[in-house]
Amino acid sequence: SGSEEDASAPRTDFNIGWSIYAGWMPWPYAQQAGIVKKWEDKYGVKIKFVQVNDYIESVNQYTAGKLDGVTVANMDALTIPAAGGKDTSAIILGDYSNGNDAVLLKGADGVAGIKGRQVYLAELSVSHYLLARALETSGMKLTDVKTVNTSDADIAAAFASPDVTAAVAWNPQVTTMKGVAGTKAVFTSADIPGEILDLMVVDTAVLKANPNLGKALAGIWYETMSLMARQDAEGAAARAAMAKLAGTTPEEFEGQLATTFLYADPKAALMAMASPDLVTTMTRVRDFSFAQGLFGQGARSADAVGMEFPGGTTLGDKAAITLRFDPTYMQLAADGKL
Amino acid sequence: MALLSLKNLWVEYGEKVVLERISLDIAEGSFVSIIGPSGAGKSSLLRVVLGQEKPTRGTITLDGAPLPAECGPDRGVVFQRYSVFPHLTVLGNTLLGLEFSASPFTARLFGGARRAAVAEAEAMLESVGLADSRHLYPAQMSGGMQQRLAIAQALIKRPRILLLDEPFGALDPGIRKDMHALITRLWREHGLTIIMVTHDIKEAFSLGTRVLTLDKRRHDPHAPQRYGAAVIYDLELTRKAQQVHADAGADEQAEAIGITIDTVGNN
Amino acid sequence: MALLSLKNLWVEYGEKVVLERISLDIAEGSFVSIIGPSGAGKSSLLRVVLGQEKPTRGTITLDGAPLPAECGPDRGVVFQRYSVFPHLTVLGNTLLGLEFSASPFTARLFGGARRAAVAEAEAMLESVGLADSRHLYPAQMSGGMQQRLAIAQALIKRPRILLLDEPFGALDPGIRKDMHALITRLWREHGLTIIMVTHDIKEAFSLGTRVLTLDKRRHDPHAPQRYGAAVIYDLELTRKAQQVHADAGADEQAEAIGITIDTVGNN
Amino acid sequence: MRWVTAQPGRGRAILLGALPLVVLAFAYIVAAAARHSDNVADKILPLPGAMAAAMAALIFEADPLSGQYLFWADTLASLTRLGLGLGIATASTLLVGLVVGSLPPVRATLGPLVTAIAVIPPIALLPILFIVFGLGETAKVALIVIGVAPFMIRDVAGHIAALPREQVIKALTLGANSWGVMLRVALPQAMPRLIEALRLSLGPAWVFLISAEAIAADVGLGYRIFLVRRYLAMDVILPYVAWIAILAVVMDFVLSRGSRRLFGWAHGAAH
Amino acid sequence: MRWVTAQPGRGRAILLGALPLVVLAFAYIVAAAARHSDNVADKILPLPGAMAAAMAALIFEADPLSGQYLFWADTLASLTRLGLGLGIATASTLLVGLVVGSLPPVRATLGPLVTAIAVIPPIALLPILFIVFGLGETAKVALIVIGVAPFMIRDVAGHIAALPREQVIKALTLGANSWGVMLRVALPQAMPRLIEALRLSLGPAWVFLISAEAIAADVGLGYRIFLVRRYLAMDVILPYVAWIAILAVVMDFVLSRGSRRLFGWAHGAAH
Ligand SMILES: Nc1ncnc2c1ncn2[C@@H]1O[C@H](COP(=O)(O)OP(=O)(O)OP(=O)(O)O)[C@@H](O)[C@H]1O
Ligand SMILES: Nc1ncnc2c1ncn2[C@@H]1O[C@H](COP(=O)(O)OP(=O)(O)OP(=O)(O)O)[C@@H](O)[C@H]1O
Ligand SMILES: [Mg+2]
Ligand SMILES: [Mg+2]
Repeated sequence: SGSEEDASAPRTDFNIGWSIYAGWMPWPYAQQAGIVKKWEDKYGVKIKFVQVNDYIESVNQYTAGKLDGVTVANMDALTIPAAGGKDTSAIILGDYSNGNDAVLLKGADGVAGIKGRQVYLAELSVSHYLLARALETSGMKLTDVKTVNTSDADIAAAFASPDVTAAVAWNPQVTTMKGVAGTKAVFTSADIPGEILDLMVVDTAVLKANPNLGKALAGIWYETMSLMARQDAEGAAARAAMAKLAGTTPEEFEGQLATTFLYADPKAALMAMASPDLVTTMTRVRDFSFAQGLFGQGARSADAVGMEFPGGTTLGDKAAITLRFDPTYMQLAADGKL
Repeated sequence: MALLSLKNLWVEYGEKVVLERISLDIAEGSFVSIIGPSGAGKSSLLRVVLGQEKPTRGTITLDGAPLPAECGPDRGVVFQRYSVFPHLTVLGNTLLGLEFSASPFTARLFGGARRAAVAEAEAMLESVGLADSRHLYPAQMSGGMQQRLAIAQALIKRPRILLLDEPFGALDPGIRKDMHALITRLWREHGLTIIMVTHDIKEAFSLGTRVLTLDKRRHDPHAPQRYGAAVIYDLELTRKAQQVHADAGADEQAEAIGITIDTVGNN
Repeated sequence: MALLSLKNLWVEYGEKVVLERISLDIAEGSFVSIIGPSGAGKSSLLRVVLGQEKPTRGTITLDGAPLPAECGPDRGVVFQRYSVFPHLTVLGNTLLGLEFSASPFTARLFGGARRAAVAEAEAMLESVGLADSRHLYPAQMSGGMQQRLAIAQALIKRPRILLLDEPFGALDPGIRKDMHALITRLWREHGLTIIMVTHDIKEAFSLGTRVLTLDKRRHDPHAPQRYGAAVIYDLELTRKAQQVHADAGADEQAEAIGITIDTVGNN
Repeated sequence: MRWVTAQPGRGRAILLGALPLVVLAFAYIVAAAARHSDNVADKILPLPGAMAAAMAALIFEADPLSGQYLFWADTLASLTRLGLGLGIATASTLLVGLVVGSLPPVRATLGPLVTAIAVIPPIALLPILFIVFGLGETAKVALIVIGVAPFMIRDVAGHIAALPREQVIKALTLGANSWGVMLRVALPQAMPRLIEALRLSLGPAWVFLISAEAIAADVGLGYRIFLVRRYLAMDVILPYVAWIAILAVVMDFVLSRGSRRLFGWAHGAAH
Repeated sequence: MRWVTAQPGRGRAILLGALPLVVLAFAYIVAAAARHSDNVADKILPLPGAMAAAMAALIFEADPLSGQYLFWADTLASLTRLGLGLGIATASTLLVGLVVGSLPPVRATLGPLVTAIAVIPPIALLPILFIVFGLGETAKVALIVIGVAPFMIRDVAGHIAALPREQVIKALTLGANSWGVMLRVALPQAMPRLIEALRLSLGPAWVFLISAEAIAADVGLGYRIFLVRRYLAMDVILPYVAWIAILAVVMDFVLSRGSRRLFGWAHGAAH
């Protein structure tokens, strides 16, 4: 990988990690469909997309410096690399979860039914955040339920067990879990649109030394987006290929896309990133994270990690900014300058 | 009728013929000594009679009925390499036989029954000279002590047929004499039938009522494995059991009847 | 000066005193036979001289210098329970000593050197009567064959000091006589120093130039472990090596000098 | 002294044994210091001070939510699961291993099954395990049992089957029936090997425990490790792993001592 | 015939061995049928037909994207990793186990380290492992090696250390130096045990392989199992697990046969 060497030196070979999620499947598809090759040639870089089956591990690997960039949710970008002192830039706002994450209950119709139950979920993940938001909207607190940490790989199987009556998960697992008799999604990310964001983040130092990496990534992403968004045979073929890569059927994958709000148009993504709503969302996320101890033992306040937004707005410790929402490359795409 | 009867017995290991055409009738109450050169197949013969191995050909009958394939308490054994149980003390090894037969389910004895068995075992250990060592484990004993333990272990069961494979090989002359007296006494008191392999011709003649010599009849120098050993001498001794201790002259007796043991090519 | 010199040696296992106050000088080229009752400590004495075990007290010097704690090719051994290497064939077991010394790095021989060694090993096997069995593994051999293999394995190295623990116990008289001749020849030809434990008094006297008897001097009936064995007879035989085969009468000789071995309480 | 016969004394052995561990610890500190000089907030190789601080909170401060001292609660939960799992595995090894090892017809019947179970990776079958055992404590204990018992059974049964045939024959001539041979000959001689197998299984048992706790749990050493892995809190993970190693080494030591105590005959140098 | 001495013939042994596996398969079909009569769409226990259909696609149809036959690509990738991992583990066991087992001073020095490594659950260290070895093949192979080698080393070293002391003494009197004892006495007698240890390690090796593939891979049997686990596609998982079991049983059989072939002296019944 070479990322262990000086990050601020220019180079041409990069590793980008990805894991299976509806909103991230365009990346491996672009690789297979030759889109990556095209942009690599254009900007004189080599980008290897590395699949990491375990999502958390992909982010850890990025934090450890083994990957130059990774696909990640906003909350995890904050709590893993950024809180770990790794200066990280979010250069592409890919989508927000619009129902892909859900609180599932057996034998209950509303969030109120969750009180007192054992809730199986990947603790400290966006699922935990979603649960907190669900409880909050119904006037409950996290202490009103008992959480059981469950690995995301096993949660579908766990939910099939009659023991388990409440769970929080994301797609594709949610689709599978809804198949269990008597299950209802009582709260989904569609109830809090724009709060669970899926990003492409890269190491800030690497990006600074190699702006071509950012350009190539943006080029790849939006070319793939436009292909994917097409409602014709070619678009369908692309989506079917992604389904295959994700190990599922085109029908199920379409279902997952329906609950994913893809920012296929760079202008829309730019608007979302520049909107003050993002600051509000990130404030919520970091307060939740801090309350859960995700900033580590050393953090004394929610301000421990500094964030920067388009236009110079900051949140938290200005001296220790480690998460930057950087619109430069989406702007180039929007301007057609790639 | 013979107690034990072997008919045209062959023992082979792969290509190698070890015993060929062994036919023997052994009468109840007899004390059969087997001598023969090293590697002749003496131990193999005992293993077959014991039921540990199956002969390649031939039959063995016990009391006229085919010998049960597995061995049981009717046959006792002292193996050539005195194998006692490493996890039991001297006393434990000696008690084992009593415990097995007394209680098929727990295979242990308790209370008075145990005390009686311990007394019996200690008496036996006393007569093999191991009374002082009753709490040692086999690994803490000398070779001769292990051999005596193996003898005590087998004798305490007083089996109908007792198979002994060089039982006194590792013993000094003094203890060996005691063991001779012990085995003769038990043999006479309980009417045992004993088959003993030994290398001591004097011992063979002084203890036995019959002496068998195993050796090869034929030898093919180019294929030494081709022919097995057979019984080449079978001497019924006319002496009575009571005279057993008159062992002086046994050596001369052997020489007189012309036993010389061929040592070539018996492996 | 004595080749081997033991000074006030004690061997104890925990509480139990096995050997006490053993002081001995063994001259180069002598053939020392050790006899004594079972459990007296004969094997223990050999183990100490071999360097396998440390004495509890006392010193051993070899050529005047303290005996090196570990054993090496200067001392050869045949253990009481003939232990040969189970993973090597008869030939492999016999070759091993030649291979070790010839090539310290690969511990193997190749080409002409190997052929010469094989020839030497086969000659040795011939003289112990195992030539036909050269490709057998120990588990496929009889007790006596394993014992002969152990002898061949030790003899081929012609060590300065050879320690033999009942080396001929499992052999029939014929082969035993051959072995006696073999060992006497090698002893004379190579000027070996031999210490041999045996239970055969005749053998002790006919082969040895000196006979030691190990036994307890004192015995405490309430604490049998309290006293160890010591050298109670030490007979320098005046016979010359050349007369060794005149073994007739050795028995009478022993009896004449009044050796009777105490068998009580030596365990 | 020759290397093959040199027997270092007790004190020296302890010293020698500690050496590589000390070297390892030192190497770690050097590496960690190097990383921290590059990035003070490095999470991958925390400095000892950071680990001490992180652990102090878990060891000495009650968790505000549950009121528990997390470190101790984790340890207790994990040890309970491990103890139960290993206990059941040991008991079933004794039973099945004894029967399979001593009775050839049973060996022929169950041997292939045991082999098949031993080689099937239980984590691959988790969904079925969930259905059968649920997601509670049973499932975690069951995963340990399924993970280590087949291995132990094969090892112990193999050892029993390899006992010299003379011993069985001897016991039969002493009046034993098959049951007697198992009880008085095979079982006692299998005991030291059972303990040996248990010692060798400690590593795998911890692996399965941690995997089980990673899958679904709310307390336990493995739970904590996998939970804090989400934010790469190596300052908690490393001390936890070290603690697991210490616990396992202590168990190993106790088992090895216990075996020497109880089955001295199997350990004394025979001659 | 007594049970302890009964030796079922070859044909009968195969029959007996197949019996429990057949019973198990039958029990599965009954359970699956019962679940399907409740819920035709049940995913947990698929019927044989569904499994055959799912597998046929993976076995016989090339993946349109990569042009690979996924089942075979997975098998090849996993077997390569397993082979490499077990190969390295075996080689290092031979080396370290031999040295640790035969040289007491080395045993005193490295024994505690090996024990410590053996009992540390490598799963807990996965993040570190992937950081040290990267996301490539190295990390997966390394996990297998770290997972099974310490166990194998302990087993083989223990076996060597327990060889009768007489053998070492005997070799020294035959002129061996320490190296000679290791090479000609310890090594050949360790070989059958090494194979035995390797056989016992097959199960754990698959566990580690699958765990590693679950985390970072894009091809492999474990990867596929974890990939489709998200959709609870037991119709793929179960045949994959069965396939792993078959592969492992075949390896086990080959090893056991090989050992009998090469080291007959260690298997023949001694008397
Ligand atoms: N490890 C041990 N622990 C306790 N006692 C032992 C140990 N090893 C040997 N002994 C005792 O030492 C004594 C001497 O044993 P040794 O083997 O030297 O006898 P020996 O003279 O060779 O007898 P034999 O003629 O029967 O071979 C025996 O009484 C034995 O019980
Ligand atoms: N498993 C085996 N494979 C091949 N040959 C064997 C096997 N077991 C024994 N033999 C051979 O059988 C022959 C007879 O062995 P046995 O042990 O019966 O001899 P023995 O008469 O008792 O000799 P000894 O007096 O030396 O004890 C020997 O030549 C031996 O090599
Ligand atoms: Mg014999
Ligand atoms: Mg002795």
